[in-house]
Amino acid sequence: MEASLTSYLALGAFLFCIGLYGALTKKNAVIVLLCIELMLNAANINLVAFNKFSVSVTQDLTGQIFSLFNIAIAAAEAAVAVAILIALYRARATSNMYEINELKD
Amino acid sequence: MFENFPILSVITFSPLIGILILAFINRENGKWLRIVGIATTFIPLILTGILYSQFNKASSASQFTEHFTWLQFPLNLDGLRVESLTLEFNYSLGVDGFSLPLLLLTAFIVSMAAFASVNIKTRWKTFYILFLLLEIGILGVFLAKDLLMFFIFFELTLVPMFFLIGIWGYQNKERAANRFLIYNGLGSAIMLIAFLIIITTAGLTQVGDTANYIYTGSIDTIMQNLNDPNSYANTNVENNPSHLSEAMQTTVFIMLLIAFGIKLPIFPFHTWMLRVHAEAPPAVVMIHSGILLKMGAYGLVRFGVLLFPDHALNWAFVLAVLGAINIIYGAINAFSQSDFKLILAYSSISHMGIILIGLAAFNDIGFQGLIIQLISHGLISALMFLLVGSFYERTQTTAIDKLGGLAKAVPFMSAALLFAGMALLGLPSLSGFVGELLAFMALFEKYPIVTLISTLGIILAAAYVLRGVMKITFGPLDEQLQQQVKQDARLIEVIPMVSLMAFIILLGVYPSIVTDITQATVVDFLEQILSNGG
Amino acid sequence: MWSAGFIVFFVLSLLTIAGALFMISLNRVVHMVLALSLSFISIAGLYILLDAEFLAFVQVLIYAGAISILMIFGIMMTKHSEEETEEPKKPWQNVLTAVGVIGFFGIIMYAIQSTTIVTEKKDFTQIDTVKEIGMAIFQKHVIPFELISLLLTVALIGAIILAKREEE
Amino acid sequence: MESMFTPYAWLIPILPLLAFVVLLVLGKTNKTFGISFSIAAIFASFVLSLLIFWERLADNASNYVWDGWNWLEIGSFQISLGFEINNLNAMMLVIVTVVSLLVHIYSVGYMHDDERKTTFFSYIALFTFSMLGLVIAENIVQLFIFWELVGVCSFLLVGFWYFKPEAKAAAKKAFIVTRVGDLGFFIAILLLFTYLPEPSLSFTYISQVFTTDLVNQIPDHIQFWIALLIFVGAIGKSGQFPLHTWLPDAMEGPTPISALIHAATMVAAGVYLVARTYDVFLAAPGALEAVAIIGAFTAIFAAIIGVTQNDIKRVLAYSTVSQLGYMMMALGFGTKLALAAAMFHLLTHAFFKALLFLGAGSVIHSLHEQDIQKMGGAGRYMKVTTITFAIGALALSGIFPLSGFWSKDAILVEALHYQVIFFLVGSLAALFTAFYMTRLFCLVFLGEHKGKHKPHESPISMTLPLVVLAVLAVVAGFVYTPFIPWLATWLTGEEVGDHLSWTVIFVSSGAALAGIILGWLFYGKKAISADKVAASIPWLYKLSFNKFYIDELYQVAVVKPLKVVSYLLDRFDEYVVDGAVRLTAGATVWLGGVASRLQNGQIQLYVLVTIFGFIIFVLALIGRRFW
Repeated sequence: MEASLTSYLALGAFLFCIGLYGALTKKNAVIVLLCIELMLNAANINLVAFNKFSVSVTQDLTGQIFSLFNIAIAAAEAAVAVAILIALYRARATSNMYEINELKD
Repeated sequence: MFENFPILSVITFSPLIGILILAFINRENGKWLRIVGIATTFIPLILTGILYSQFNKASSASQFTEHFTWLQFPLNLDGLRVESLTLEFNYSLGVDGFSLPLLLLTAFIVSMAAFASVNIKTRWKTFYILFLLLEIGILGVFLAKDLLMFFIFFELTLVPMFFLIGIWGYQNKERAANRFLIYNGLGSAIMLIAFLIIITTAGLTQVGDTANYIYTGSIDTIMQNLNDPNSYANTNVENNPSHLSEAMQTTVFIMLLIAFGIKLPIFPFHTWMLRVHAEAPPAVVMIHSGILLKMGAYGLVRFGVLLFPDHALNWAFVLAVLGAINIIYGAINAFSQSDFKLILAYSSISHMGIILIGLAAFNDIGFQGLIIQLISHGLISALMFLLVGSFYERTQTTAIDKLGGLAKAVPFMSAALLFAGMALLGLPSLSGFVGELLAFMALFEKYPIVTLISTLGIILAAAYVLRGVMKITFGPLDEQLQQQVKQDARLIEVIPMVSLMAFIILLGVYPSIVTDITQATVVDFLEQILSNGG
Repeated sequence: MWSAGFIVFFVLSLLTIAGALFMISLNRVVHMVLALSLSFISIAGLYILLDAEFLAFVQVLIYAGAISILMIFGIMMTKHSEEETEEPKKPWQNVLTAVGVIGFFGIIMYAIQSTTIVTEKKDFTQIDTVKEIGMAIFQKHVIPFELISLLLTVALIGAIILAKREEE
Repeated sequence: MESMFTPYAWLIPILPLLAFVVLLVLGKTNKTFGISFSIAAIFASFVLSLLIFWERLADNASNYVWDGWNWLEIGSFQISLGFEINNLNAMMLVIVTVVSLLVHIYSVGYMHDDERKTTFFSYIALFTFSMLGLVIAENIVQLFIFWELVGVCSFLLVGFWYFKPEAKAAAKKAFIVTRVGDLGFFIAILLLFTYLPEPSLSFTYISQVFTTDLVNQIPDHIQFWIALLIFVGAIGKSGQFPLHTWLPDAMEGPTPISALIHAATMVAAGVYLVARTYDVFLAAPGALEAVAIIGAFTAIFAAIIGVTQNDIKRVLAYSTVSQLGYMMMALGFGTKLALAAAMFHLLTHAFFKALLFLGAGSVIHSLHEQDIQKMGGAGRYMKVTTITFAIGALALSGIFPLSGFWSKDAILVEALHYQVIFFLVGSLAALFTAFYMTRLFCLVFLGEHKGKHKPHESPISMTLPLVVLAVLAVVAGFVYTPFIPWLATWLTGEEVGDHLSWTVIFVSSGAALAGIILGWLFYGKKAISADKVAASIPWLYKLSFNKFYIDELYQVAVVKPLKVVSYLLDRFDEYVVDGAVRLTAGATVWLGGVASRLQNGQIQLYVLVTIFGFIIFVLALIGRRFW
């Protein structure tokens, strides 16, 4: 038995859902960020798996390059997000998601 | 005389003159604000008087019509094999024998109500501007010849009314204003949906023989299309989006019935109107009870009945029963109220039932009864609420248990109240009787049992009116009231009271003054209803 | 019989999921980060399995290395009650989220199952993937690459500004 | 003979209307002028009525109809305002104008000290206008209009002293109870309008339909209902059982009003209405029977109540009810002669009952007292009043040769021809009548003076009408005697044969004399103690004294249930109809609350909602595939 594309996609979906659950329930903003990273990784797995398995004429590596870009953006996002968290923490003295409800008004 | 002169537009928008002048008067200058406010209402009154004198009573068609296209939206519907499709908003005014009496009533009652507005104590400027805006709306409603125009004017009455109740009313004014707006807004929404359905089906017309089509809200076009068996609305072929099926027609008719039934009001949509009657200031209730309720009846006849005559005829029995329920339910409820204003509010419900009775008969006597009842109730309720305002100003209450014996303190006002009461309970020789007589006569042939039940309202009316009026004016006068109530009606109160009384008598003694105007139109209406609805 | 590749895939998948689940369920924040690092490294393993060696290195470097460290810095910069000891205030929200997420998972699985994708297992062992990637980035995808670098720069400057503002 | 004055008959009601307007405009500024003007106006009406009456005396003068003024015209249906003069209403015109004139004059004295006397005069002017309009009305709608107007005038005048709670209650009752009858009349009009072959409601046409074959176009039961419902109107106005309760209470009004409205004219309008539409009744024998039975019952019923009442005006009021019952009974016999007899009794009754009321007013004016138990000995101080009152009482009792004797005789003869039972009831009622009138006379005018006020004779303006009416009460009877039945011939237009019946004369005179003697024994000589007799039949006495508890019955059967229903409906309106509205509103607000709680600013929740939205969306998309 071989690991097929479906296996990878299922793994990606599962990781994504765990990440999603965490992102929606965790109180700590940093953990929420971690969960989002996990979701991005799940997507990356999909991309790489598609790159490996999909039918194409040339042996290009677009899926991997896509993942690379993804990682780069994730890094940028992480940096900005942590910066925002720190700024927010200075302003509100909290990193509790439940207390961050600026959207309310 | 008015061949090239847009008299109807001038009438409708003449209160704008007053609004402009008011805008330049200092807000503290109550005296001048009042003078301008009251004087302005006489412009439409005089103009409608002139209109009346020029009106051709023998014709049933719309007169003094004005028509031009106001807005055009080209619609791009690729699926349809047409060259162009345009949505057209028309500015279209006209007056016929059905709207003229109501127009005269409006101009008259608004002037009288303007007199009653002297006991407004605050924010005169805003008050009179809103008041005049309201008048524009009402005049427009009765003159509009286009569905969308009608709708716009109809809505135009809601907004000023909302503020007039909400700012100058009594204790629970905000609630009343909210209730008013929500109910009427809901009714308007239903009306708008119904209108749009009508416009997008029956409003579709071909321009000449070209492949150009327009959607229009013009009542004449729509009626023509609805009555023409070959029109798009009546052609049931596949892929005809403009087909107005039987089921849809029934739906639209019911929607219109509900929309205007809220305004009229028909049981069980009446509760909003009780609060408005109880909370709004006298001048506003005069207009509300005197005219605005009539807009419901006007719309019901003009759109519900005339556009869908066969459905209206099918529903005649329902209308009659609703009328009977209104009459009896209103009368019995009026009997147990302790606030005089609520007695009058329920009595309005009862009297609106008579309108439905007249309508349900679908014959000329019934229609004439309906119109006379509209006018008559407008006059009587205006007089009643004028008096209520004057009494309230002196006694600070309208609870009948706290009043009594005022005939001694204010004999003129008490006599006027008794007079109004007599008119309300349908005393012959006053206007109230004529409408009742005609409506009952008209319906009796058709639904004798319903009519017989409704006639019980005559006795009940006597009971509740006398209970209310006599508690206020008869009996011993207590010390405290004697201290409070010193001055009988002032001249500015006497003028509108006497004018209203004069018209109530005139209409009662010589009802032909109204039936002359309406005769041709009513005959024409009936012909349309019976020929298209049979 | 299971092939060796599949066994490796299976083990790595288990490790990844275990790491993710640990992150969700652990109490201490630092432990969470460590658990997630396990996931990241396992994913790097998966990449190797998929013949994406370069990506695997990048994954270890950036995720397991940089981002995890960044997060730990983030945790340390903001004060924490260290443990998520207190009960979540809204249990119904957790339940609802679980329901929603499971539903979502179901939908995705349904989509995966019901989609027929023609697959072929390509062999990347003949080519030098690192070279190929470099060629592709600097020839074919040069503009996105430049944009990404710009974005990274902007993000870094922005992060500094955001985090620094207090001192003014 | 060429009619010279008849075309101007419209002036008869218009003159009092003019007086009303003048009084209204003058207000309290010039009292003397206003009052003089109104008396002059009514006098002019009276003269004109007399002239018209005189014109009608000519042989076979045809009915004069003028319907030139369109009140309302809708399609083929039209109602006009006009007038019709025939023998019947020419007679009514004279009765109304003469009584009204005398009451006007009387009121000058009676209301002398009342500060609102101009209002009073304006009301009676308005009433006279309405009553005269009613009499000459050309069609039934017009009659109904004036019918209601007299009702309102009655209401206004009963409640003239509005500050008295009793007057207020009485006025309200008078209006509402008669309105019940009016409703019947109104429905009768609706029936007529619906079932008449042509949409015309003029009396001429109605009479034409009901006397020719056209009547067959109307179903029999409808004919019956039309007649019966017209009669219901008459019941209300004429105070017949069971709608009689308002009339005794209406005595709260000033006494001249009781004489004018509640004795002579308005209450007789019911009788007049039946007479006016007699052709309708003749077509419906069932309704006629009902008229006879109700009339007879009312006659005896009210007479029994009259025996025990203590208020001088209430005794007279019940007497009025009883006498109107007499007239109704006669109408129910269904012959032209009976019609003539009823109208004859109406004529004589108008004079002697007005006389009695005015006499009572004179007594009240001087004694300031209405309870006959507290009166006595007034005869010594008030000669004119006493003598005229005695004449009135004797006329009412039916003593030869006063007018009451002849009119009662005419009715009883018809009763005997019709059914004996009615004759017996009539005679019994006559006995009771004589008895209570004697009781009244004895208690008021004989015996010792009990009050504090020393009685004095009333001023000339009050005694003059008394004298005039007394003369009329004596002589009016001679227009229709068994020997010279001139009135019957004139009214019915048919030659009336000999209808002398000695049985009737003996029995009715016997009954009247027996009543008087009994009354004298009880109250004059005090040979028999009234209390003892009352004590021996306590239930009957109690029933009579409490007016057979009819008022109480209405309270329990009508007023209370109406109040309860009204209260319940009010609750229904508040909690069910408005409750439904509030429920809707509340539900909307609640939903809004729930929705706004979702907007708590937490992005996690928002995303959750998004996910659910996504799931629903996808499910819908998938679902469509299987749909």
